Amino acid sequence: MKKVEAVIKPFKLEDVKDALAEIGITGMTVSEVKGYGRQKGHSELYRGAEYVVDFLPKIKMEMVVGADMLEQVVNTIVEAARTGKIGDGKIFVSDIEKIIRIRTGETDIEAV
Amino acid sequence: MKKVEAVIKPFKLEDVKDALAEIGITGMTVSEVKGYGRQKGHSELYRGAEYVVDFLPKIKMEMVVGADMLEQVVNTIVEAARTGKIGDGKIFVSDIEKIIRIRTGETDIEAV
Amino acid sequence: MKKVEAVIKPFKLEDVKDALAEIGITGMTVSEVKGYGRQKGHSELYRGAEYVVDFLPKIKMEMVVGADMLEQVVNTIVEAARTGKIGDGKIFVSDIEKIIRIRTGETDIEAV
Amino acid sequence: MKRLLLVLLALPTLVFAEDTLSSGDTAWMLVATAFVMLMTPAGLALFYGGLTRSKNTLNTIGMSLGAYAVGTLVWVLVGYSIAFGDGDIIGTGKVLLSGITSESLSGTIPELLFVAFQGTFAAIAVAIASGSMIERVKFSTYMIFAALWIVAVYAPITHWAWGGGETLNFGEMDFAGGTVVHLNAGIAGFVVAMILGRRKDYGKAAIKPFSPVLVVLGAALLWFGWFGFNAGSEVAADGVAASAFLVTNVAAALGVIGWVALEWLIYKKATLVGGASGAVAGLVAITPASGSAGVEGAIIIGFIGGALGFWAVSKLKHMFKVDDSLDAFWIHGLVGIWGSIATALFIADYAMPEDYSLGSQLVAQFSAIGLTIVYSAIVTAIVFYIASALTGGGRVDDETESRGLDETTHGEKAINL
Amino acid sequence: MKRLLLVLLALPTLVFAEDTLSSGDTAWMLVATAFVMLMTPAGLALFYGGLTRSKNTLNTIGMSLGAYAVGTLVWVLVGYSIAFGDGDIIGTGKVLLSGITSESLSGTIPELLFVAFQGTFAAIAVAIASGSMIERVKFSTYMIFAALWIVAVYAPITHWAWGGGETLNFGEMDFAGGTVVHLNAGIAGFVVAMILGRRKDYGKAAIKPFSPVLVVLGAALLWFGWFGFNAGSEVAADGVAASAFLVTNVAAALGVIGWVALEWLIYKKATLVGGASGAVAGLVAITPASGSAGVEGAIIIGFIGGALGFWAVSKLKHMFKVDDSLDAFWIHGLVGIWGSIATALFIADYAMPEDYSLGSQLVAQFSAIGLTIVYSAIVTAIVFYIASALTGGGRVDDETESRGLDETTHGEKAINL
Amino acid sequence: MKRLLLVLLALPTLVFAEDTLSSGDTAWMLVATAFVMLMTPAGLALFYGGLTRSKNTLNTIGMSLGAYAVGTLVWVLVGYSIAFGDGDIIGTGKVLLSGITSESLSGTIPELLFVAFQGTFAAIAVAIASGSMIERVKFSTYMIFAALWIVAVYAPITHWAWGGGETLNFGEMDFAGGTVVHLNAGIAGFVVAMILGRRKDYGKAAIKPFSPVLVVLGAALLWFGWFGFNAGSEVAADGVAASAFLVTNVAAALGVIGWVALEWLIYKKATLVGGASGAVAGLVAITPASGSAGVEGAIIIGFIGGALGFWAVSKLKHMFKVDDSLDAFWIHGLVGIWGSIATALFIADYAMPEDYSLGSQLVAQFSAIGLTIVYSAIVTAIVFYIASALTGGGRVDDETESRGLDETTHGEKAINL
Ligand SMILES: Nc1ncnc2c1ncn2[C@@H]1O[C@H](COP(=O)(O)OP(=O)(O)O)[C@@H](O)[C@H]1O
Ligand SMILES: Nc1ncnc2c1ncn2[C@@H]1O[C@H](COP(=O)(O)OP(=O)(O)O)[C@@H](O)[C@H]1O
Ligand SMILES: Nc1ncnc2c1ncn2[C@@H]1O[C@H](COP(=O)(O)OP(=O)(O)O)[C@@H](O)[C@H]1O
Repeated sequence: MKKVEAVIKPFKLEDVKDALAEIGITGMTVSEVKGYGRQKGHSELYRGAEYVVDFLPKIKMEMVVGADMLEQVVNTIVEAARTGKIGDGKIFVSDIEKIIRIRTGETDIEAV
Repeated sequence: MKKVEAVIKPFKLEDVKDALAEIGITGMTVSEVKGYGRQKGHSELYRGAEYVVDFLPKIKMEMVVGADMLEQVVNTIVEAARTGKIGDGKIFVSDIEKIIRIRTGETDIEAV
Repeated sequence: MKKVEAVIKPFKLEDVKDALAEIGITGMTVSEVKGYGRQKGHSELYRGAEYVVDFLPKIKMEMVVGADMLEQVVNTIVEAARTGKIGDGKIFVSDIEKIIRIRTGETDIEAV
Repeated sequence: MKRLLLVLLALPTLVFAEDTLSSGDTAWMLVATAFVMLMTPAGLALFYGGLTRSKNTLNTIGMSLGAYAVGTLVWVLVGYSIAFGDGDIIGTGKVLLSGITSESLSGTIPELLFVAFQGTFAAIAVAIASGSMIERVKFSTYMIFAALWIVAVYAPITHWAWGGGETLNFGEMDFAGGTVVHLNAGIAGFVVAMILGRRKDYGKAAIKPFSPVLVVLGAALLWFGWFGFNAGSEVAADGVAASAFLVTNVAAALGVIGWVALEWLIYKKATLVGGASGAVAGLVAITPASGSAGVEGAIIIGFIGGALGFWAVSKLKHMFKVDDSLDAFWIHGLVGIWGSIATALFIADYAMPEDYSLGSQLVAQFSAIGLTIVYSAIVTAIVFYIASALTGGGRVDDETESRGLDETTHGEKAINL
Repeated sequence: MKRLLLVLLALPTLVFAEDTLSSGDTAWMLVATAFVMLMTPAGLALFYGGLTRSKNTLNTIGMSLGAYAVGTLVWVLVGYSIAFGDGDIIGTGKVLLSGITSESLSGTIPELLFVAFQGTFAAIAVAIASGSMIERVKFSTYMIFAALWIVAVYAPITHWAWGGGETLNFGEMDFAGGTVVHLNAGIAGFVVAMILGRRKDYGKAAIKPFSPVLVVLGAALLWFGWFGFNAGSEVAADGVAASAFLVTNVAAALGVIGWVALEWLIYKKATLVGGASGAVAGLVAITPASGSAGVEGAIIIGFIGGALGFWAVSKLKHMFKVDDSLDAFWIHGLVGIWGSIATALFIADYAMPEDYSLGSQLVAQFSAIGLTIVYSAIVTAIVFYIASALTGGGRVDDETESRGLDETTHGEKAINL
Repeated sequence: MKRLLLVLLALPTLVFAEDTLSSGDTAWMLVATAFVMLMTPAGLALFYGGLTRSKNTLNTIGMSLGAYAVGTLVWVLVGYSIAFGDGDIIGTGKVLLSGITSESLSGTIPELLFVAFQGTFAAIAVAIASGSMIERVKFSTYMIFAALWIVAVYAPITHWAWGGGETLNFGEMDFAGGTVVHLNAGIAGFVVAMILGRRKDYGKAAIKPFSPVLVVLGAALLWFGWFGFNAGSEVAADGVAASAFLVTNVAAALGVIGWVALEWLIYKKATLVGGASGAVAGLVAITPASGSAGVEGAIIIGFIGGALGFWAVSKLKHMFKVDDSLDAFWIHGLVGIWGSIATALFIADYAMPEDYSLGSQLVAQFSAIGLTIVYSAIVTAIVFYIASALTGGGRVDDETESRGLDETTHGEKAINL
């Protein structure tokens, strides 16, 4: 099984989730993160002082999928999350050794 | 060394932490995440309009443990986090190549 | 490619980020987490009742780097994040199979 | 001798009202003015700001704060003169409060205080209208609009209703501004919402309010301030003010009950946003009637006000395509119409004029409603087009809309944890 | 001639009080009523809402808002008649304010205003009691309880103390409701907390307040409103009102100091929740004494009020098994008893009645305390059982309790970032 | 006969002011006092608390709450006696309000009310100064400082300006405390900021305010309370109070406009923090002039006040090395000086004294400014060193500073989600 981590722009979350649902991915875990990259932050003001916010709000999606689904999942995310502008984010793929579903104790591919 | 990631129900955090402490696991990192899965969200109201919240609050626990402890850790979490109802969450296990303790520079198993 | 996850003290974030920027690491994803470890939490009061907060605020930095950069990155973080006091945090290294830059579709080392 | 004196002291203040300052009335009106002031940069700001998505909360609050600042300036410059100067169709002669000194009286209170009191009404009217435009109107456009609108829409309508104009005064009973303020503002909001078009994700994305805590706090402050609004409209601390106070309180309470009761029946949920909105709806409904309704009237007016508000935003609204974002029209406009009608229907025995005719009173109410709708709709549109033109278009670009105006226009975030 | 007149004007208003409306007194009472109103849906709502865990913050706020809405309705329907109608054990004759017009006076102010003023007391009393029940009582049960409690518990006790009843009036000095409102509410809360049982995780989980910021803001608004509560209880803008205002302020300040000083000594922490709670404790303590205590008395009453509150919730409370969640009993009930005793002990020279006997006054204070405890405890229990029965049990199910009532009952979240 | 009486009633209250209580004036002053009270534990607490980083928000709020509590105590103990007792350089004879009863009058209002009113000024002055010290001053040091400062700095300066002292009264026009309260507090804050030194990360880390929502709410409550501050300083409900009310409102509005307009020109952003700060700057500027300026004056005074505030904190401040964290000096001190000068420059026709000489008035203004700066600077420093010595150093250790005082000193967090 593979773990796909995608860092995307916050307002793309709904689109990506819907696109993944269409290809049958219904399990995922999402968190709010801050990203630092080529995309430059915006400036904020504090009582007449301007400062640059270099961490930008991003959404990290994590989902573990069977190896067979990997390519489809990655492509789906890329398509749904792309705006073509800098800061669209990245996808990281890594290996997962084992999955356990807490409720049932099922493991591995049945637990996805 | 293995990394154990567990996505659990928020109100189970204390129980799981205590159970892990009993088997000697005292290092872990926890974050607030939102989960999407079989468990359906609840509906919220906004001025007379009902909408479904499909991301549910979950807690993600991450801990890196020696390979020898892996099974015990997983079993402990499953036991402590289980309610038997849908949405209990999942555990993912993956490989960690290296650990460094920042304070001392110790590495690997001593650093756990 | 390698994924470096560092759990550090929140007030060290700026220093670590700057130190990494100096060695050319400009992509990273940061999140607010709570840590549980040897460092003991502080106590909070609630209307005359004292309770111990055992989860402490920490920052988790995640960055994926080429394998060649790994050592330098780890050393840089250790140096910049160390205070010498308990609770300085840890660094975990794991393997990443694949990276995709969403904007361009570039993969792997070009996508870092 | 003693007797005589006491009788004298008890004489109705009416007779000599023009001659003497009453410290009691002045005390009350100082406070009432402060109360109404609080409604805009605190009450409405939090009520609206709490209802908005977190990425636009500050922008929404800024519109209320800005409306109060700009409205106050415009009011002393020309607004008061138009509204309360001499003249039939339009008032004149008091630009920059010319001729008014600290000795000038308006009834038993200083005229400068009356100026301040009425100014708070102008400001809140245009702030109410902002609720229909949020999350997409340009901040600069809105600020210019606010200034123009008070001059061109609010001040003339006030003049006709309360300022001494005769030709366009139909004898409507509007004690504290149900038509002048609420219906007027509701119409203005609706018209601008139509011109602006809907938010890009309206009806698609789930819109989560930043914080119902702020919504309730805002509503509580509005309720508090509304005592100044309604009981202050008596411009004296007397039995009518007391009656207005009581019925205002009762109608607000019933507005809460009306809204939440229906919500509970239909959705099995009792929301705080609903309770707060119901309070506002009840308050809007009682506003024109507050000087004349009794407690039974207040119960009915408030309950129906709350229930109508709920029905309007949960059902009726969806039959229209207009994105009246925070429901300024439905809660202030529609419920304001109900209030105006109810004013003619529910009059306390003790407030009933001797020669009262329900029929002709209803005609008067509808005439004023009609005039307000037509005039406000047309002139609001004109004024908004001018404001848009002056600021290079009245709507923000798509990226700004999706990132939110707090970050883009104000460079700030509602909360930094 | 001039002299004569001035003497006349300076005559105490008492003599002719029944005959004449005073615009000064009316102005003050309009404001005082608004101040007390603000205490419930804003002051107490935020104070309690901020102390609650985030998953129940809105529910807690909703109980205050709902109590105010329902309380206002019940008060004008029957509460006022029971409390201030004619009769010895119970008042009658003023259902739906029958017979009261905008001309009716109550002393020097319109009776309708007195109705409104007293109504705000009824509402806050039952809202205070909600603090003992939060995080587990059903919202619907509480709302029905609130209505019944005002009728069956609050209105009769008020009648005995202030409404003209004689048989059950023991001559207690209770200027602004230390016994009538605070002790009464504290007892009611405690009894319901006993009936409901403890929260499942009470004493186990760390209970973090949603936000001490809201707690302080709530306390500040309570303090502000309390000027209306205490100085308003004089029902006139005079020297006694001024004295009540001053001692209220001093006692609140000393409450803060008393609580935080002890906390600092014992825990080496000075919490904001403690400071805010101390202010409330000081205010509770001075309430019955506010018409008679002088500044030295206020310093002692407030300081001990704050210190006692701290000691009660941090030590004494844990000797009982009752989960009085937000300490309504400890802060309003216990400290309220202290206030009643202190009222007899600390009387300013200028307020000291000529024939004052400390002994018999203490008997009067304890008699009223005793009656209130017994009556309130018994009838509260009865009334709560009725409310439970009408709503299919008074406590939410376990899942609702662990997920929180905001999500389950209200379908909302306190804050959406 | 009737005529005669009416003439009598209309006579200016001045003549017999010492003899008679006016219920109207008393009503207004009861409220004005409550309004000013609200400014400290609510208005300023939120304004400052919202501007602070989240890890120190509660500490900042605690300083306002604590200042109010301690200030109130110290005021009734000795502050009032020093400020308003008999004597030239220093007042005496009213320790613990000795000799004052509920019958004592101060003009047309009870003296006890005057005590309470003036006490709220003392408390807010020292709370304003706290803004310069936040995020590093020890809480205990500050609390002791607050008590000492009111006694040694605030009360004497008040005595010279308003309390009857003659030698050090230069005839400055300072209607409501521009110099006494704002300049004084600004200087005090600046001096302590210098003594404390800068925050470790000042100028390095991006300082994000906890919440602009709270900042605006705090400013709105300050604005509201300032009506009591300024119009209450007339100590009567009359035409001058009305004029003070109106110009206060106008200047605050123009302060918003002045600050935001400049910000928009320079940064193309219109911040809420800026709008709120502008309101405060406008209010500070009008304070000394509020009894004499007319509406045109208020427009100019407020606009320049806002613009000056912006320029001071965004440009001028950076030429100094002092970490005046929340700009107490720049907004209250510098803008306060502007207000004092402007008071002499902009006098409404109707308020212009017959024998007015601008030159000698300016001398009077500058003399009072100079005295206040010198005296406040020196004695504040002394007093702060004493407070530091008593608490083992006035600054927290480095770890406390970096973790924040909320966690370390108070054991609490501003918000627990
Ligand atoms: N090497 C990396 N490791 C971890 N996260 C990264 C890395 N590079 C980029 N990111 C994440 O991806 C986001 C987008 O990257 P950025 O360089 O701004 O734009 P783009 O994806 O268009 O190249 C960043 O904000 C950060 O969260
Ligand atoms: N494939 C997955 N990858 C990542 N997270 C998952 C995945 N499937 C489930 N989760 C997480 O586990 C939580 C529980 O899953 P759910 O399907 O709701 O119930 P159950 O665990 O009982 O099957 C989800 O809310 C989500 O956070
Ligand atoms: N085994 C582990 N797995 C995951 N996170 C850990 C582990 N051990 C420690 N951590 C994280 O590192 C932080 C610091 O660890 P701690 O034991 O307190 O101090 P130190 O790093 O000085 O040994 C913890 O708060 C926790 O977030």
